[in-house]
Amino acid sequence: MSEDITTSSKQDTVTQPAIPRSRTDLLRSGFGRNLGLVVALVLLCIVGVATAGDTFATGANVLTILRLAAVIGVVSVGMTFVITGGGIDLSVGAMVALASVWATTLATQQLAADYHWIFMVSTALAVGAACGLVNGLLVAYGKIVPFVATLAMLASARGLAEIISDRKTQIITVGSFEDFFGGSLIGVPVLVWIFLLVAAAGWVLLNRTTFGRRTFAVGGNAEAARLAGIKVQRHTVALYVLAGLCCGIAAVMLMARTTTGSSTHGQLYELDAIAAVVIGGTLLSGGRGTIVGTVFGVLIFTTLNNVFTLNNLSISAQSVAKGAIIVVAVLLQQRLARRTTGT
Amino acid sequence: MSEDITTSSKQDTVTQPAIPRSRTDLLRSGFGRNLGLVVALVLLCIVGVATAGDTFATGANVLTILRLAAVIGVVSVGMTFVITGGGIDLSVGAMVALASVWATTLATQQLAADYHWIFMVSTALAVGAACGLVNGLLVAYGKIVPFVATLAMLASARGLAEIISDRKTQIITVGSFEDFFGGSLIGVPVLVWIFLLVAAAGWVLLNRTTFGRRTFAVGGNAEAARLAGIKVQRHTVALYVLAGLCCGIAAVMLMARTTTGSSTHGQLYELDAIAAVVIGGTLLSGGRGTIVGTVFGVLIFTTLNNVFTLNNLSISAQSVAKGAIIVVAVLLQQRLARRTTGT
Amino acid sequence: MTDLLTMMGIVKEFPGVRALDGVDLDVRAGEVHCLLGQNGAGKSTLIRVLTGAHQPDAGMIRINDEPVQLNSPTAAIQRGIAAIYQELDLVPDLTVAENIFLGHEPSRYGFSRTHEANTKARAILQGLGHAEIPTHRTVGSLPAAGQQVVSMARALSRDARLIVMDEPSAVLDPEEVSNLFRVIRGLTDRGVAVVYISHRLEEIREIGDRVTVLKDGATVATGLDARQTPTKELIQLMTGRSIEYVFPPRTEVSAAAPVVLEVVDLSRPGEFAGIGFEVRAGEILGLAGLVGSGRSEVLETVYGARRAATGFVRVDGAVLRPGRVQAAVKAGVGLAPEERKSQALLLDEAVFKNITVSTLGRFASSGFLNNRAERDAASKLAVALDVRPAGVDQPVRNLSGGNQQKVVLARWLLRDCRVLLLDEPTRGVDVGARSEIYALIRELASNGVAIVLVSSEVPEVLGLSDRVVVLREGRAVHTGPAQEIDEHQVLDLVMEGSAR
Amino acid sequence: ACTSNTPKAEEDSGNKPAEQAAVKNDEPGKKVKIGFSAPAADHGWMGAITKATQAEAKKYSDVELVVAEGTNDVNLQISQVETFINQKVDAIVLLPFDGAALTPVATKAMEAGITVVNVDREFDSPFAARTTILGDNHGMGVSAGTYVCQQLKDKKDAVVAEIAGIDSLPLTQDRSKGFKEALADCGLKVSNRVAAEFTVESGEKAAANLLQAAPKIDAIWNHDDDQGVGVMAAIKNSGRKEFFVVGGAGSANVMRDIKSGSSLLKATVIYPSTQGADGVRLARLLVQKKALGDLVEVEVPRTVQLYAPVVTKDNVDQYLPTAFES
Ligand SMILES: Nc1ncnc2c1ncn2[C@@H]1O[C@H](COP(=O)(O)OP(=O)(O)OP(=O)(O)O)[C@@H](O)[C@H]1O
Ligand SMILES: Nc1ncnc2c1ncn2[C@@H]1O[C@H](COP(=O)(O)OP(=O)(O)OP(=O)(O)O)[C@@H](O)[C@H]1O
Ligand SMILES: [Mg+2]
Ligand SMILES: [Mg+2]
Repeated sequence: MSEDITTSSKQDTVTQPAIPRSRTDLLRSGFGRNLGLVVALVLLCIVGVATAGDTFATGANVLTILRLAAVIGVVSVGMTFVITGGGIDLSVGAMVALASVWATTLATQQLAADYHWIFMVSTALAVGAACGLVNGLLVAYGKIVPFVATLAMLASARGLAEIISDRKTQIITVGSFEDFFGGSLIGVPVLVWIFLLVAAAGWVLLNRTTFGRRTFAVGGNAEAARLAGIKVQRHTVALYVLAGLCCGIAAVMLMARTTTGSSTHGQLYELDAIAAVVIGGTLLSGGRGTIVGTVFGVLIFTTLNNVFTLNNLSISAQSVAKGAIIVVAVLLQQRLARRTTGT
Repeated sequence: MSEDITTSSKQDTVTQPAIPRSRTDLLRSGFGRNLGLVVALVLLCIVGVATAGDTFATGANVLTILRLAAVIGVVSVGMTFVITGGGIDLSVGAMVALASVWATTLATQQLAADYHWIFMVSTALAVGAACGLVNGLLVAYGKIVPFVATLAMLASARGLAEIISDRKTQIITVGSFEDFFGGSLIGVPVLVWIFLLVAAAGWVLLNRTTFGRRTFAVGGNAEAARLAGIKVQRHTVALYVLAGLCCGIAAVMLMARTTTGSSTHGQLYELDAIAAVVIGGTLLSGGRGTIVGTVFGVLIFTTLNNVFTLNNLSISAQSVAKGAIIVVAVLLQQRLARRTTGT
Repeated sequence: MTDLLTMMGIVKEFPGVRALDGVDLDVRAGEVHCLLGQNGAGKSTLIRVLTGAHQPDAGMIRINDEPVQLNSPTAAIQRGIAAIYQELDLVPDLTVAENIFLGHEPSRYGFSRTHEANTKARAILQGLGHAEIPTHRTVGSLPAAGQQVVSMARALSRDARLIVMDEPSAVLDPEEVSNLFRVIRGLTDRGVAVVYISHRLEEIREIGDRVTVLKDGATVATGLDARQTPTKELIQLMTGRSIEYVFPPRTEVSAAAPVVLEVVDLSRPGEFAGIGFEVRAGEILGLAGLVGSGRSEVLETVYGARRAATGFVRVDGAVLRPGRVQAAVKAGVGLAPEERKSQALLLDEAVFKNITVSTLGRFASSGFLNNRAERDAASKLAVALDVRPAGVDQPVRNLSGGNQQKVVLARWLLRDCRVLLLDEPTRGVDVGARSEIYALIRELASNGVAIVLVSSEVPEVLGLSDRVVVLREGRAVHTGPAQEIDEHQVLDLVMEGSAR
Repeated sequence: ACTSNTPKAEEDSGNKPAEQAAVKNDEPGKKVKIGFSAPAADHGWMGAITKATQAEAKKYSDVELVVAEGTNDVNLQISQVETFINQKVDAIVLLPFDGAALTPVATKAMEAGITVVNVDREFDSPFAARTTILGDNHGMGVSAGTYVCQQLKDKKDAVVAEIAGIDSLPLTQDRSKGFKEALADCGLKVSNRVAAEFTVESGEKAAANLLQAAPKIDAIWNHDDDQGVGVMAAIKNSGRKEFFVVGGAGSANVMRDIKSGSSLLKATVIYPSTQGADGVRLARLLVQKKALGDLVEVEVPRTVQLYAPVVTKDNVDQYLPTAFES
């Protein structure tokens, strides 16, 4: 029997496409696919240097960009998982708001002041994860379309945040919290470290673990995944919890940045995050996702804002230009990606 | 040959599921599929009557609900086509704003005052259609994901509207325009008539024409549509133009309602419209769409708002309740639809 | 006879693969021209070039001696070319009639004439011997065979001079196939040319006039006589080696072997009723029956993908929780489903990821994957099943239909199952790979796996299984050893109901 | 008695409602049903408006307040007013998202015999409201500019930055215009201008970028104190100290900062968040046909424009009690 197998391996046509395959590898490995994004970002930086060189190319400005990217970046990493798994989460901004409010109530702050700021952080994470859990249960077991389920969460979570905070901006008085999260490590702000860590962990999780592999399967073909023995529903719940957790982290970061918790935090994060994820190359229909692309997407948007501000452009002109630049960036990416694949 | 036919009709297993089949027809006919929506709306009305009977159940209040539904309803009809065809349009609100601004510039109003208000209307329609055309071209020929292409349009169109209007609210001074669109016909406001007409036309177009059939085909299986000789790209462009046109109409309606054109008009209409469409039962992934469902979706949301206003709930509590009600409505619809299909 | 179609030196490159490397094909009016070739030889690609779905990189196409540019499906349709594609190209949410007339809907001023479409569609379906398919039902709710019929009806709905059929018989049972042949003969009598692709040589013999053989994207023989050319020669041309198309010898299943899978009184209203059988370790049980007899449903119910209305399933003596795939998987049951695209494959994922998706745990330590081990294991199976191209890193979408099927099978061969449920495991697989698959299945059985096999090809069921269960309209009408029954008896059994 | 931000008003809407006229007016009268609609509470000041309004209504046993969901969609807000009309409320206190856009429906309400009190963003027709209560956006800009001028009077090439609120709102345009005019008076100009969205988060973002754009700044005017919390967080983060900040709107937080004197925040320009509350009071008076205390005039005036004073360390104690907790 085994000889049958060996006889058929003589088929040398089989080894033929060795060289092109490595090209495909390159492409799939992320570099080729992200080439357009890299080029877009570099172009943006060139524009930045050309128009506001003295301020743009400073270390402080780079850190500013990174700090700005950090919060929405963490949210976008979570969003990448949900979208790759075939869902969508419109409630991220509302979850950030709710988590920030809950973690800055007088009671929580008192606890944090008496013992440790970890109480505030874990409150935020728990709130985010709990909201994510509800989202996940509604989608996976309630069989409600993700768009609708998370839209409902968007309304509810923000309403709840308003009720809890009584629409007041809650100012953080726990000095140790601000000291830790407002600080720097080797010259790089803690917030940026958190972003890097989350992105790295996200990358490993998505690309190097069974969890990630199953995420692709669930998003690519849920029925096939189910018949392949994957617990699709449970996995879906996990994805939304993950997104909620990321929102909890983002809430902590936002609390550190603004020294407040507020029901107005995180407005329109859903659009920003989805835009970053999609520009990065993750398929909105699921089954294909890239953390690296998402990070680039976030950086492009933040750098864009930074360059605009440095140039003192009017907001309206910024909007118009933003639209045009998005289109150009995507077209660029497509052309380059196509060239890499040779089609 | 005819005998062959009879022999092969032995496959009575195939004819066996006859009962479910007719049920399926019922489902497709729209009623069964919309049963849950009808029930949700009726429940909502019962709550309305129970809690604010004297005002809720008056003709004036029904007209108020319908007038509110009219503008977003027209936008949602256009959105239904785009989503059924496998796309999405985030720029609807921005297109409404741009169309309203362009149609109320001094020059246009002068023209309208000198000749006929039709100039304002056609300007709005033309602007909407033109934006839709750009969207369509970017999606169909530029191969940019609809989400990104229309997000770019969202930014650009609103920016442009701000530039044109110089961020000022433009007041309509053409009396004939206000007279016509502010008026009533057989006791029903012109705006509501427009909504009804657009919805009816949309229904016919989607369900009774080759254009509609092809929309389902393009959204359900673009490759199959292409192989069947359908010009998929051209069709996609047409769908976005249609959505743009609907936004133009909505802009006219909003202009009539507010007697203004403004770059702030139509905020978050994209979310409202998508929510109505999706709650109505149109598949976000394309290939399945229902105008009747969309109309119900719009009515549910507007009635909800009305009932809330009448009942003087706390605003934050309204948000929380809204989320819960959306979830309940969808669950209800699913259970009922499932019962109708027998699965 | 003059040549209706001539294709010369057609070249088509995909990134990294030269799918067609100078193919020649000529088709005469009124003939059935068969295309033969291994999985991945380029048959479907050639067809897609012919129908304008792909643009060739080089080569020339002539129709009636007139050079043509087929740069879109529309162009091909206008020249009278219609096709039944290998991968079903239907729109699931449209009705049967709407699918049949997609792109040329009966209409007036743009308004569709539903009634006319339904009437016409009914006529076409009747001509195909399927008057029973309701024209107003959505295609997505039809079983695979029904969808195939709709696909055929669509090709016939155009007034075509040339109809291409890419493995139309893969999901059809013998009865259906003869029905199809009747239709084809009617077409050729009217002077319509048919290009027919199939991996079943018996069919070529029956319906074909001339044969063109493709190998590795090039024409290796053309104009062969479909009836006279010896099978050995055809296989030699296709594969470059000679293969005995035989089933592996059965190994005796001892009566002492434990019963692994036990199905008791399983039923689902409208699908099947009172199904019961036992499979011992090392035994292959075949389920024979016509398309629509409910075989797939039985397998899916055993697997827990559908919930049984009555009855239960026992694996190694323990009752499985009904309606739970998890429970079945945990007990060591595996299902290779019949519809590879919708039920099995992650089309955009690499081949190796598709193969290992059910076995991920084996390549992971505390959740982290060992990519190398994973790829190696997958590669080994891909080579064993002769998946080509052999690189396991490309997306499954780029593989030919038969090779995709092998990937599905590989997934379940990799998993050490106690019970393996195989639904049409060789659908669209070429003769060469087929015998290797048979050997692998038998080897698994002799390692003690209990196997349930569903196939529409009766010889395959009879040749490979130890025992067969014959289903008719959702009921078991015969159970017994495979040796004691032959193809005719099986056909008689499954069709008995048709007399009534 | 109701212009809460004049020192005078502070007294009576503050802790000691002792004034005679007010007492008289406060006596319960005919029941008044008031509808209230405002834009979405997507920032602190707007949230404070609604809260203050509700709190004020609670003080009166004869007032029933119906509050509609805050919205930035004029279409929905119009419908809310229509619903109030259907409900036959006695008065409507309306803070329109866009004054011009709500004018037709407000006119309709007036024609239906409902007393409309326009708050903050002005209608474009005198027939649309019985009374209009306005903050002074232009005046805010002028006050802020004047204060900056005073502080920088000897520095001719001083760098002045501006962090505006939602740029698409006319009120933002008015504020900026006033600021520019006042600066021009003393030969200064705005060298860097960014816009935020009135929220803490957007303030922080805008300020972070601004601080990069301008390596050296002498003064910053920030339009809104709630977004100012974010602005101050960004400033703290940057470690920069070479400038001073002037706020806007006048939140309690900011006033406490000013009072402490240790902050870069040296002053804020008040934009009262009690306009809605004043609206409720006036609506009640109008429906009950009472006169405004302290005025000889027996009718409530058509327009009440509130003053936009500058609050500094010197006078902060006077304003702190009415400041909004954002
Ligand atoms: N879109 C594509 N991208 C890359 N490679 C492709 C693509 N389509 C087909 N191929 C490759 O082209 C070759 C020919 O495939 P084709 O589908 O024509 O084979 P086939 O003869 O029809 O095989 P089967 O009998 O299995 O259907 C295969 O190697 C396949 O992997
Ligand atoms: N999705 C569905 N909706 C309605 N009826 C269905 C559906 N799937 C299957 N059926 C019905 O179930 C019965 C058996 O289906 P099916 O054709 O899958 O059986 P099978 O014996 O496995 O045939 P095949 O070999 O083609 O898979 C048929 O009567 C069919 O009409
Ligand atoms: Mg093929
Ligand atoms: Mg089957």
